[in-house]
Amino acid sequence: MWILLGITAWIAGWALNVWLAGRSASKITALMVPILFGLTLVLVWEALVRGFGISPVILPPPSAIAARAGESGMILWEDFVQTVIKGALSGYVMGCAAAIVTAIVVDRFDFLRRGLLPVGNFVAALPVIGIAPILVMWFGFDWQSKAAVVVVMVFFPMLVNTVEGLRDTSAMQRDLMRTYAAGYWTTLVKLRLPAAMPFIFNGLKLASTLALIGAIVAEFFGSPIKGMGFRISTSVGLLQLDLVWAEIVVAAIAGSAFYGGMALLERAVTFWHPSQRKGR
Amino acid sequence: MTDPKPEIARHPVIEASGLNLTFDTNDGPVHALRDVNLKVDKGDFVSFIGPSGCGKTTFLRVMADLEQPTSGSVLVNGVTPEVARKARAYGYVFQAAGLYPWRTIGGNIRLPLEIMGYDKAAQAERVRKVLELVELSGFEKKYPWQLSGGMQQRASIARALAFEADILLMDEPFGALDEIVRDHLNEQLLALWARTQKTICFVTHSIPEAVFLSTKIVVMSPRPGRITDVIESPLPKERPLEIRDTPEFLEIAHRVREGLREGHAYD
Amino acid sequence: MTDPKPEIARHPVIEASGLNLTFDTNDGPVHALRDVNLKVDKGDFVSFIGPSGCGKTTFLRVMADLEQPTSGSVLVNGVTPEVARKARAYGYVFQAAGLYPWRTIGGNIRLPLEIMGYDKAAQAERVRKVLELVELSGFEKKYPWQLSGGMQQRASIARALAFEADILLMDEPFGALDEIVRDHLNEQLLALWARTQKTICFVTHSIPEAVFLSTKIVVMSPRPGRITDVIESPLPKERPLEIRDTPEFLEIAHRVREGLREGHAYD
Amino acid sequence: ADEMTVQLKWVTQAQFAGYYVAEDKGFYDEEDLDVTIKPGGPDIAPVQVLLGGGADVMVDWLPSALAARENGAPIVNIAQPFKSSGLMLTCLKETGIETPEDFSGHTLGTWFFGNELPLYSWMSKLGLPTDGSEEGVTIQKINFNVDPLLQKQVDCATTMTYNEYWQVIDAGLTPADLVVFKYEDEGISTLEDGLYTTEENLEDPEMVDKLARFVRASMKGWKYAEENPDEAADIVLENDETGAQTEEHQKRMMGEIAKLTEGSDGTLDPADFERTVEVLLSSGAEPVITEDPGEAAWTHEITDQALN
Amino acid sequence: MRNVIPVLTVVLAIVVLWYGASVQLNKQWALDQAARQDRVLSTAELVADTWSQAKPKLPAPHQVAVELWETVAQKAVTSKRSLVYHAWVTLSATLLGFALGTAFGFLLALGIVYLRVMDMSVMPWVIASQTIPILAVAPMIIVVLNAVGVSGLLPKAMISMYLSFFPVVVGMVKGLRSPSTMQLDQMRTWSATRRQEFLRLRLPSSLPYLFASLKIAMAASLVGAIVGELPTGAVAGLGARLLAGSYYGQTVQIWSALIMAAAVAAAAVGLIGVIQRVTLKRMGLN
Ligand SMILES: Nc1ncnc2c1ncn2[C@@H]1O[C@H](COP(=O)(O)OP(=O)(O)OP(=O)(O)O)[C@@H](O)[C@H]1O
Ligand SMILES: Nc1ncnc2c1ncn2[C@@H]1O[C@H](COP(=O)(O)OP(=O)(O)OP(=O)(O)O)[C@@H](O)[C@H]1O
Ligand SMILES: Cc1ncc(C[n+]2csc(CCO)c2C)c(N)n1
Ligand SMILES: [Mg+2]
Ligand SMILES: [Mg+2]
Repeated sequence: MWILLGITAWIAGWALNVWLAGRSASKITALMVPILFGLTLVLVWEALVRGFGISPVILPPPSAIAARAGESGMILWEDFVQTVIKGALSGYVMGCAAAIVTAIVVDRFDFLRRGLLPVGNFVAALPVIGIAPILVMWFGFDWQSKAAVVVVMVFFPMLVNTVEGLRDTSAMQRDLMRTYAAGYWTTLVKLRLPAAMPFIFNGLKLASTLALIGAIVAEFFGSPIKGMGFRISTSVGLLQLDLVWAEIVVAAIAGSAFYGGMALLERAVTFWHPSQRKGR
Repeated sequence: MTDPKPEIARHPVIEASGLNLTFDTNDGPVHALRDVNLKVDKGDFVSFIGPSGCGKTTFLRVMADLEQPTSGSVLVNGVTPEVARKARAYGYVFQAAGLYPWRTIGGNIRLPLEIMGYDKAAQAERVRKVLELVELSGFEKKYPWQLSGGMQQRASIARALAFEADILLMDEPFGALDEIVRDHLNEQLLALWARTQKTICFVTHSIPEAVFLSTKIVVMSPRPGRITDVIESPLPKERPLEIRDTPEFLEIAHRVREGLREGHAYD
Repeated sequence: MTDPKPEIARHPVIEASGLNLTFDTNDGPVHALRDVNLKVDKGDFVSFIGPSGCGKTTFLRVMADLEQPTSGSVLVNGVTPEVARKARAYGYVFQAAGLYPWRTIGGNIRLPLEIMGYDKAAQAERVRKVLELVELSGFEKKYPWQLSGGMQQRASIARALAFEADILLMDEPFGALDEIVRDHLNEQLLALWARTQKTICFVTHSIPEAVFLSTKIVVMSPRPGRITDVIESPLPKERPLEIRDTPEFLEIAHRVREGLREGHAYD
Repeated sequence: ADEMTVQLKWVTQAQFAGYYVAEDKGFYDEEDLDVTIKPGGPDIAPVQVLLGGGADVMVDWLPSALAARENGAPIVNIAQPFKSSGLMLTCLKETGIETPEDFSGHTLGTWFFGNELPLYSWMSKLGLPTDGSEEGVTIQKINFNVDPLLQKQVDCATTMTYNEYWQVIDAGLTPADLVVFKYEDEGISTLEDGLYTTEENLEDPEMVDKLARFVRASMKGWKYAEENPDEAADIVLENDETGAQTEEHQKRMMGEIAKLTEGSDGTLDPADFERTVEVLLSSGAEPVITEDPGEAAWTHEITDQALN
Repeated sequence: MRNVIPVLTVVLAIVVLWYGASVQLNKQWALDQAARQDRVLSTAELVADTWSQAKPKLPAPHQVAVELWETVAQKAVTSKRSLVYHAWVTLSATLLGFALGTAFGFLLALGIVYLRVMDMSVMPWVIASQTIPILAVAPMIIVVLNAVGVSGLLPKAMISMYLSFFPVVVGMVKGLRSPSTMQLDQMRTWSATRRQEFLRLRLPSSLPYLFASLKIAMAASLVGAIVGELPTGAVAGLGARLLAGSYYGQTVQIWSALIMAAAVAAAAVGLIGVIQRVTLKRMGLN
């Protein structure tokens, strides 16, 4: 019965979306379609869990997760502050700033670029789950070690993007600066940094999801007795899967919002870039 | 410039002697410039014409210190191009408009003024003036992509005119424009040149344009890039559009065309 | 095409009547084409000339079913552009060369042939022939970036000629070429046209080019984009380059220039 | 032979010697069982594996088993090979801790997943707040190793008599540098390594029979291991896939384990069960169980059948 | 090759910093131990001690090198104590997951590019999916897959796939949309079918994006395989080594597993780079 309901929900949701997408693209449909898609997914999930009688300690139904989220609002908020605000955000800011500064230095000295980028590639391939315990050992249990993990995670993607961006000026744009006898710093501020913005935002968007994951994963390897990663890892042990999923939902919402915020900022800053302009 | 000038009394504005420039590429060297000699005096309007790849752009770039000659020398106002560049002697209009997309038209024109440290009021005044000159008043707040190709070209010309450089280097500035707009801008440029006594080096593919504008026409030829002819124009400084139907005009045009044809493989 | 043709006996190749096309943009509608009427007969060589933004490209795109008119109709060989497109009636040369960088020159020319299902031998034969026509034999194996801009243009023309479409739509095909090369290609195009009896629609910014090539010159004007004049050329089909100095030629050129000037804001 | 899968609570080590010995010595074969032993780890919740159908029996600790039960997992204790608890709190002597009264102002590291509850209930018995204040203690979650203690990030850390304690010793500290508090001695011990299965399995007579045979063979394995600790350790080592275990450590561990299984024939002592529940309910912290599950959470059916 | 000297210089700088950091991080333990034994360490002794501890906070480079040498070169590759064996276990899951992820990402990108509904509905959720901490969900995925009878290599590969499909979707959507309007219009004037348009235009022009994505996907896939090893009993593989090292405080073992993981990733990514260069060269792109 429930399974049938799930299939119906899927078909109905999809059909509705096809119909909506076929209509003229307004702001509202652009927002409605993904929301409907998500709702359909949730319905199907609920139906399947109930239909197959899956134990709540393996996969709880969305209704139970929502109920739990309602009950444990305080815990979720406290964990959110610890992980997202203290850990992820501070690490994100430090990591991205450091990467941009490094990129400028690396870009200035070609020797460094050729030496650092290949080695950096290798270092970036080190899996977080290996690095996190080490950084927790070095920087202690509190948010500082989470920030450190985030710094390590976001640094390299950000560096690569910025270096790439700083090189993304056309020869003509640079020559123009030369004919004005503009110095290195003037060229940097007036030409190369603005031109690099699309790449920098690419990096910032990528880093926003990495930051959150990094902070949460780092908490698996040591944390004070609060934080989203802490809650997830300990609640699994206690089979409170509804709480685990509530935290995951918070993480996904926070991550998507973070990403979306960056995308909006990108739109505001790089409005001039062809990818941000509609039509021609 | 029909009246003879005392050549020795002052430095020529540009003096190239025995200039060679070779690019090293994977399939061997490309001789972009071979033994180029040229003298440009103050107030000259020099056009460069020649088949694609004959080194016109390269020559302009050498003058502007954007490219280093392999041998020979260029002197600008008696000093090296580098010194001249640092003294901000040039206004350069590139082959494509090359406006910065993140700045408005006004912002683009203001850019060199900011770099050169003009104060705010002077910046605004100059921007207003050059925009008027190229007939773009009212577009100051627009972004480059909101303008048609021709308008972008004009904006980039305005940018080069905004700060008063004595030497204007223009690389096919009117390439993307239709005949009427082109005629109009030709007249404007001539008027500006007559008024300000700038020295202008101008690259074009159009023979009538070259003849109409110049006091001196430099015909170039490729492989290796070299100067094959330098034609001093006998036309008066005052040039209405109708001058293009005069026999003198057609005569010079003919000579340029012949020079050009030699540079090509056909016939 | 100086001899009068029996207009009713056969379908015109292109027949636009009451054509309107409006683009909706953020700052309001842009009237790219307003009440356009035009008849093109088989074997005509039609040039479109007009200021930037007057709708030349848009008109060509409507003919090729790349853009849908807001109202009015276009018939191609008596059918809709869509049917004609599906019947592969067009060869289209775009404003920029637009070669695929991952295919050689030969591969690029072969591409439409592959799509249209020609067999291998026919493909090779046709590629050879058109390469010869645009004087690029020997460059078949080269990649686009190994060619100069002018050669790329010619390759893209060759691509449009390779499959024998009856209608050639060419959007400023010679825009980036210098005068000499341009003259040469003009002659080639005329010869091809005379030989094959194709119908050609040709956009250009050059008045002499339009007059030299066409049997019919369509002058357009912007805001809204519309046809202001259609000039039937009295020039003979046989046209040596020297025809450009004849009084008839200059006459027509003058008329085109006048028509053009009206479309501009100056004087 | 009947197939059977057992999910362990932790990685392959002498803690589970009884099962490996039973397998290696053919005790399972004797009972006509074909047993697969799945090692565990920090990211494996045996209950999930059990309910997901990945195993028929699991080894788990009673606190986490009860927590799972309260969260909707119908699991039941069917045997209890471990009589006593190996948990203890190990403190660095240099911190000045000598008796439980000295805890105030210090940081105590404990494992979570339910293991923190006995500690909380101990602290509430001692009257120490756990909010990190000066008069109270700071409870710190630590992972399953002793690095935080060695690096002095905590003053005391949870250790097992048979494993982590010896890692501290191996790292270079001597027993004289340490002070230990065994949970067993402090009256806060909870039941460790028991065998659990689902209520559904217990309704199936065939399965009950299989489980009884399994428990019988396993207990035989345990008794063999107690008597031949060195051989048992060797068997464990052979079964270690990671190649990370050392002989010295496993032999020592087997010796300690033998002390914990001593005195159990596999039958759960209801008194021990009651004590565990009481400790859990009295912890005062965020409770993992809110009510006494009563007799539904254990059964003697299997052990009774196995021991006859 | 002209990169050799800069790279070596940077590596050298890192090694020097590393040795310095080892002293800094390990000296506390050395001093404590000395204090417990009532000894006083000279600077030389201190440095020597920090570079040779059994369980250092940060092992010195040569300790890691020795461990790597012993576990890579001096053990038969089939031995459980050989790092090559463990690397292979991880690599096999990585490659399978990478293949699955690439295929899935590719299909999704196709859907997004060709179906308007998918374009509008799927992308935000693809992004949201990547904000879920995989380490938290991995055990559940493994259990659920186990419950439906999937076990062995596949569950690990699924987690690799989960991480690796994302860069492929993003890159391929961008790549498949990279042909210019003019190129698409050309195809229209020739009235090419959708299939022809895809094979002859969209696919070739997306290749540079594809390769860039594949490199990221490969690295992500390796992380996924390691994460996936933890809840499968962590019996073998580099993830298992990391974990086992962590229970027993074997920092040297952790670091050598880490370095091995990075080397495997670098090699796999390098291989894609080679394929990329060969393919693009054959296509005449650079
Ligand atoms: N950076 C470079 N590297 C190698 N060869 C170059 C470079 N720049 C120019 N060349 C070559 O030098 C020659 C002269 O080029 P240049 O750009 O000066 O020609 P041009 O006369 O300006 O042509 P056009 O009319 O097409 O602008 C050409 O053959 C060109 O291929
Ligand atoms: N897709 C579009 N959306 C909105 N406006 C458009 C679009 N395409 C063309 N236009 C507008 O329609 C008008 C006609 O454009 P079109 O490209 O046909 O001009 P054109 O005559 O070919 O000019 P050019 O000589 O520069 O090629 C212009 O004002 C242009 O801005
Ligand atoms: C709920 C819960 N889950 C896992 C463990 C981990 N664990 C099980 S046995 C053991 C001893 C290893 O020497 C350890 C660390 C635990 N204690 N409690
Ligand atoms: Mg040039
Ligand atoms: Mg056009």
